[in-house]
Amino acid sequence: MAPVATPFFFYLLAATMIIGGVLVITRKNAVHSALALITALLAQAGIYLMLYAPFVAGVQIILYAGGIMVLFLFVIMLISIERTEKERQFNKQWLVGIATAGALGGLFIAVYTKGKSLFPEGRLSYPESGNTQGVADLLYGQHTGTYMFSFEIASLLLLVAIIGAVVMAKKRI
Amino acid sequence: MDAMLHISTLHYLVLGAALFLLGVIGVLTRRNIVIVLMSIELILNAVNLNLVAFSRYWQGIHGATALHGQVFAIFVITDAAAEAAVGLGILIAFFRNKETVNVDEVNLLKW
Amino acid sequence: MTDPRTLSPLELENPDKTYLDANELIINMGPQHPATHGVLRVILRLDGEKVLGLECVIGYLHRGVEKIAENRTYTMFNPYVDRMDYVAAVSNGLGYCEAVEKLLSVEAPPRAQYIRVILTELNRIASHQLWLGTHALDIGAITPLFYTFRDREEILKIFEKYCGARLTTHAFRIGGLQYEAYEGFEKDVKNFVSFVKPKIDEYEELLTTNRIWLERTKGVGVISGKDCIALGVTGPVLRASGVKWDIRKALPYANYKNFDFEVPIGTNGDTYDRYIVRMIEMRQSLRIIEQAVGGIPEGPIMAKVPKVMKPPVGEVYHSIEAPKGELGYFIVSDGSTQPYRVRVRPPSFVNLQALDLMCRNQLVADVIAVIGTLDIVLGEVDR
Amino acid sequence: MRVIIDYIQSYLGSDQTPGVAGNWFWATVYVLLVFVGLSVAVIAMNWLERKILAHMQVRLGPMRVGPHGLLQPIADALKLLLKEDLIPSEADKTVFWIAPFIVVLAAFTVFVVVPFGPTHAITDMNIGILFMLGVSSLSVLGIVTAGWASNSHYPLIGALRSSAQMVSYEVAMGLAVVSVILMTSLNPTGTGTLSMIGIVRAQQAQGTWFIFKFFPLGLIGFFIFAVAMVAETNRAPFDLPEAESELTAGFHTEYSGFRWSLFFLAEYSAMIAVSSIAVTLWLGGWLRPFPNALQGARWDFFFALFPGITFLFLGALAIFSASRMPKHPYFRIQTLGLAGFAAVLVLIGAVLLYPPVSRVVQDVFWFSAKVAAFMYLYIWYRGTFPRYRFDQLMKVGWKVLLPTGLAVLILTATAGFFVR
Repeated sequence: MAPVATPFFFYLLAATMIIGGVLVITRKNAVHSALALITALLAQAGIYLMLYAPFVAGVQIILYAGGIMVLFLFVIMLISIERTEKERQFNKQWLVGIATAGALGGLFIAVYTKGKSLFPEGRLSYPESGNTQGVADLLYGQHTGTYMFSFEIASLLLLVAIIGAVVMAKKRI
Repeated sequence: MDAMLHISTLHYLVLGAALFLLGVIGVLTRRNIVIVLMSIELILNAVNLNLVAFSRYWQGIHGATALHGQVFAIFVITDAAAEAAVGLGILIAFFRNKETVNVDEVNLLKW
Repeated sequence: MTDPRTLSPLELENPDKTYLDANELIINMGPQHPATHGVLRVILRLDGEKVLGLECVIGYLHRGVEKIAENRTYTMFNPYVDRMDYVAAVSNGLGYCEAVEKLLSVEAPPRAQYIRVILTELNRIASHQLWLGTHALDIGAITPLFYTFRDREEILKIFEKYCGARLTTHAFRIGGLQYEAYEGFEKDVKNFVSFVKPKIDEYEELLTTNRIWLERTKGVGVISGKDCIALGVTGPVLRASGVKWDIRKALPYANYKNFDFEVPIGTNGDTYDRYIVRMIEMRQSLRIIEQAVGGIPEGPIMAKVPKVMKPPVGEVYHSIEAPKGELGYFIVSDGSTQPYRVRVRPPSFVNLQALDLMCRNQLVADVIAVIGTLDIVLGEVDR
Repeated sequence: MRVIIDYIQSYLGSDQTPGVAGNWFWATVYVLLVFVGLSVAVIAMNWLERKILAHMQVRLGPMRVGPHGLLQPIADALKLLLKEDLIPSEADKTVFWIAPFIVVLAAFTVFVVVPFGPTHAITDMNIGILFMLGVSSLSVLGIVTAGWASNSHYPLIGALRSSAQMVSYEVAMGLAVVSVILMTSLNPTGTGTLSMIGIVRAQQAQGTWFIFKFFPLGLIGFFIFAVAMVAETNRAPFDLPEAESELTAGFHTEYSGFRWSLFFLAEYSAMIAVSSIAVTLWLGGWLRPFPNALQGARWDFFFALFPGITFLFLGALAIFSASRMPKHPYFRIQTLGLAGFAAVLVLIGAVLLYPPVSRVVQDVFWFSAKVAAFMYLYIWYRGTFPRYRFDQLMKVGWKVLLPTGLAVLILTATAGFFVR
């Protein structure tokens, strides 16, 4: 990819993500929020592609945008939203929340201005190739598979989540 | 201007921090549980973004096989799927009993 | 089985809550809906896709046929009955004519009886073909519809040649027939019988062993024979539930006792059995037609009936086995030229009452299948 | 000017797709070609579906607009564009407005990685098949939001059905795809690939289409995919989200005019997209039949004749039909039109017979021919099968396809382990 395009796409995708994020937390209607979140997630998949993480991007699209968000939409449709739209949208301690978030933001700014020198401005020589096989090696490789055990644990976590969700959502078991 | 045009790891980190903050604001201020859950997804995604950006940074230092950040991002996505499933399950159970989706009306430990 | 009459299918105090799962969803199916066979409106109470209860709203096609009868002479009313079950107009005419004949104590001559039986059985096949096509269409198989319409056309051609009309035939008159069978009538009917036999096999090839068809129809809309009798359900629906009740055999009318045919019955009372029963009925009708067309006697086609009909004071109930079930006419005469009261017992109307019972705890898609399998014609339900 | 021409020419003779080679000009040309080709394919498919279905059902289908109804799709498109675009008053207007575009975007974006030939793809992605599955799964979002935004019961039920259906069948679909990806790792090089072009090349290297690999495992995997893809595209017998006899039109009940036609367009391009996946993964993509058994210049020449001959045959068919048109003056324009159409077909056939052209077009032709076979299957299913009920659909997805898919995956892995 031509280097000129990189900043353009970065700022485009970043702006999409930020706008999407703002819409998520401000919309009254949960479906609108979900759609904004989907846009943000897709933009993030684009950012992953820019970071040469194509596999994560693919997983992001399939799992997040295609799976989790469909689940969200499904649940939003199951429950009534007409009434919640007319209600107060923010809780009583919203001021405290904003203040906390502001404090956290201040912390971030402090950290990033102080620690800026740790990141040498991306002047390193990054390998520009697909690395799906590298990820697979780390996950399942015979000798390099550092995360094989964690992967199995993750599958167990998913199983527990499935059972938990069924128990929670089913009216009569 | 050069710093703006040359996208470095820091740019991604700042973007991640901004998303994280948006998520935190959403979690702390919204009443609707669905939107709170979505804000949690935003937070997780901000973390993921950082992880992948760090992974890229490490590839520059340690070579093309330093992909631990990406693997972690995949784990986080798995976790997000589990969290969404259970969270929405709880939400449905809650809604069935209380006919509301507002967090501040969850004021009973048992019903 | 709880008594269907004590359960209210719908509790409409909480109308229109769109919460699935948490609460119920109320859906108005029809009156404008592709699968309600006309203008039937069904109010469904759903839990997700499960049907908790339903209520039929009818009357969108009400024309007051029974009231019209009170202001028409017996002869004048004859064409009106064709408009009730317009799919099986000949059967309607037969029932009415025989009822009035009973009132007048006349009997149609044998030749007329034979031609009547042939036309009625042809009409039964036509009605069942139309049922099969639309029923398959409701379940999602779009092709049988065109095959059945193609073959039904041949029957309509025979009707057209015989009396000039295709749908609302007005083929019979009180006391016999208006028209002599046209030249080549017997040949046409024989040709049709040999033409349609392989076609019925063709329909069965498409559906009878089709896995999806079996899954969609077996165990769907089950109704027991006892419930059928309690609700007054008749016709193929009753027979599919294992009750051997066919008025052609039980209370023979016309000259059905001269013919040899079997009454098919089912065992499970589900949609598949009703399908099989109707398919066999079509074959049995062909058998009756084959026997009848070979033995049409010579003779007059009209009994001696007065020009101005004044039946003696009294009342009569006459019922026939229409394609859809027991079609009954209750006629009260006050001795004048017009009936004092005509009451029709339409099979579709009575069978429709079983819909709620058959659909409880099934899915929305099954409601469509059950409406199809009941084989209702809204013209007859609303009259 | 010189620079631009050089830039354009620099790609010619490359053995990479324009996206990989980074050539913007050709990438744009390919995007336009794919877009136009897809639109033509959808229009042709519309006509063919009506005609084939009609002939299956002993009727004629469209006959009035143009000879043998050839112009019917265009007339319909015009009608839909000129129709009033209704938005229900209680609908969520923004979402109602966006939903069809989500579906269309998802259906069209997929074609970025579809390999019509070794170099005839817009781009070749490292994660090609993952990208295809992911993006095609996005269309469910459009359907769900369309159903919800209509603010009406039937669309809502249709949307709920479709979301459950598509998410469930994606699982089985994914398992079948993974078994193919395992097969690609049996290359001499020993590394598997997710790239669409890489998968076809793997079939070339291993000398067999993956449908015949580890017989019958490949066949079963293909079968699972073939069932799941019908469910994914909401076509009969899995057309529950738009079951017309139950939900009038399902999720697009409230849509009309242009927006409805977008759903239509998306449905057909999604059909082509999933068929392309099936063709690429199991049926050797652009490879001609028997690329290994029947090698040599003579066989190459023989198979290169097929595209031209197909078009000549279609042209001959059109000429035959034109000769059978009624001779009445009323039909003169239609006869002339059909003859003109035949002439165009014959001309295309003749051009395709010219060796340099036929060499280039071959790959695309074989790919399209295989996809066309799937399109015919879709129509055939629609003419034959009744519709599944929702619980049965779920049963098929979770209790039949998923366990079978898992078994195929495990057996493929085992077989691959021993072969390696």
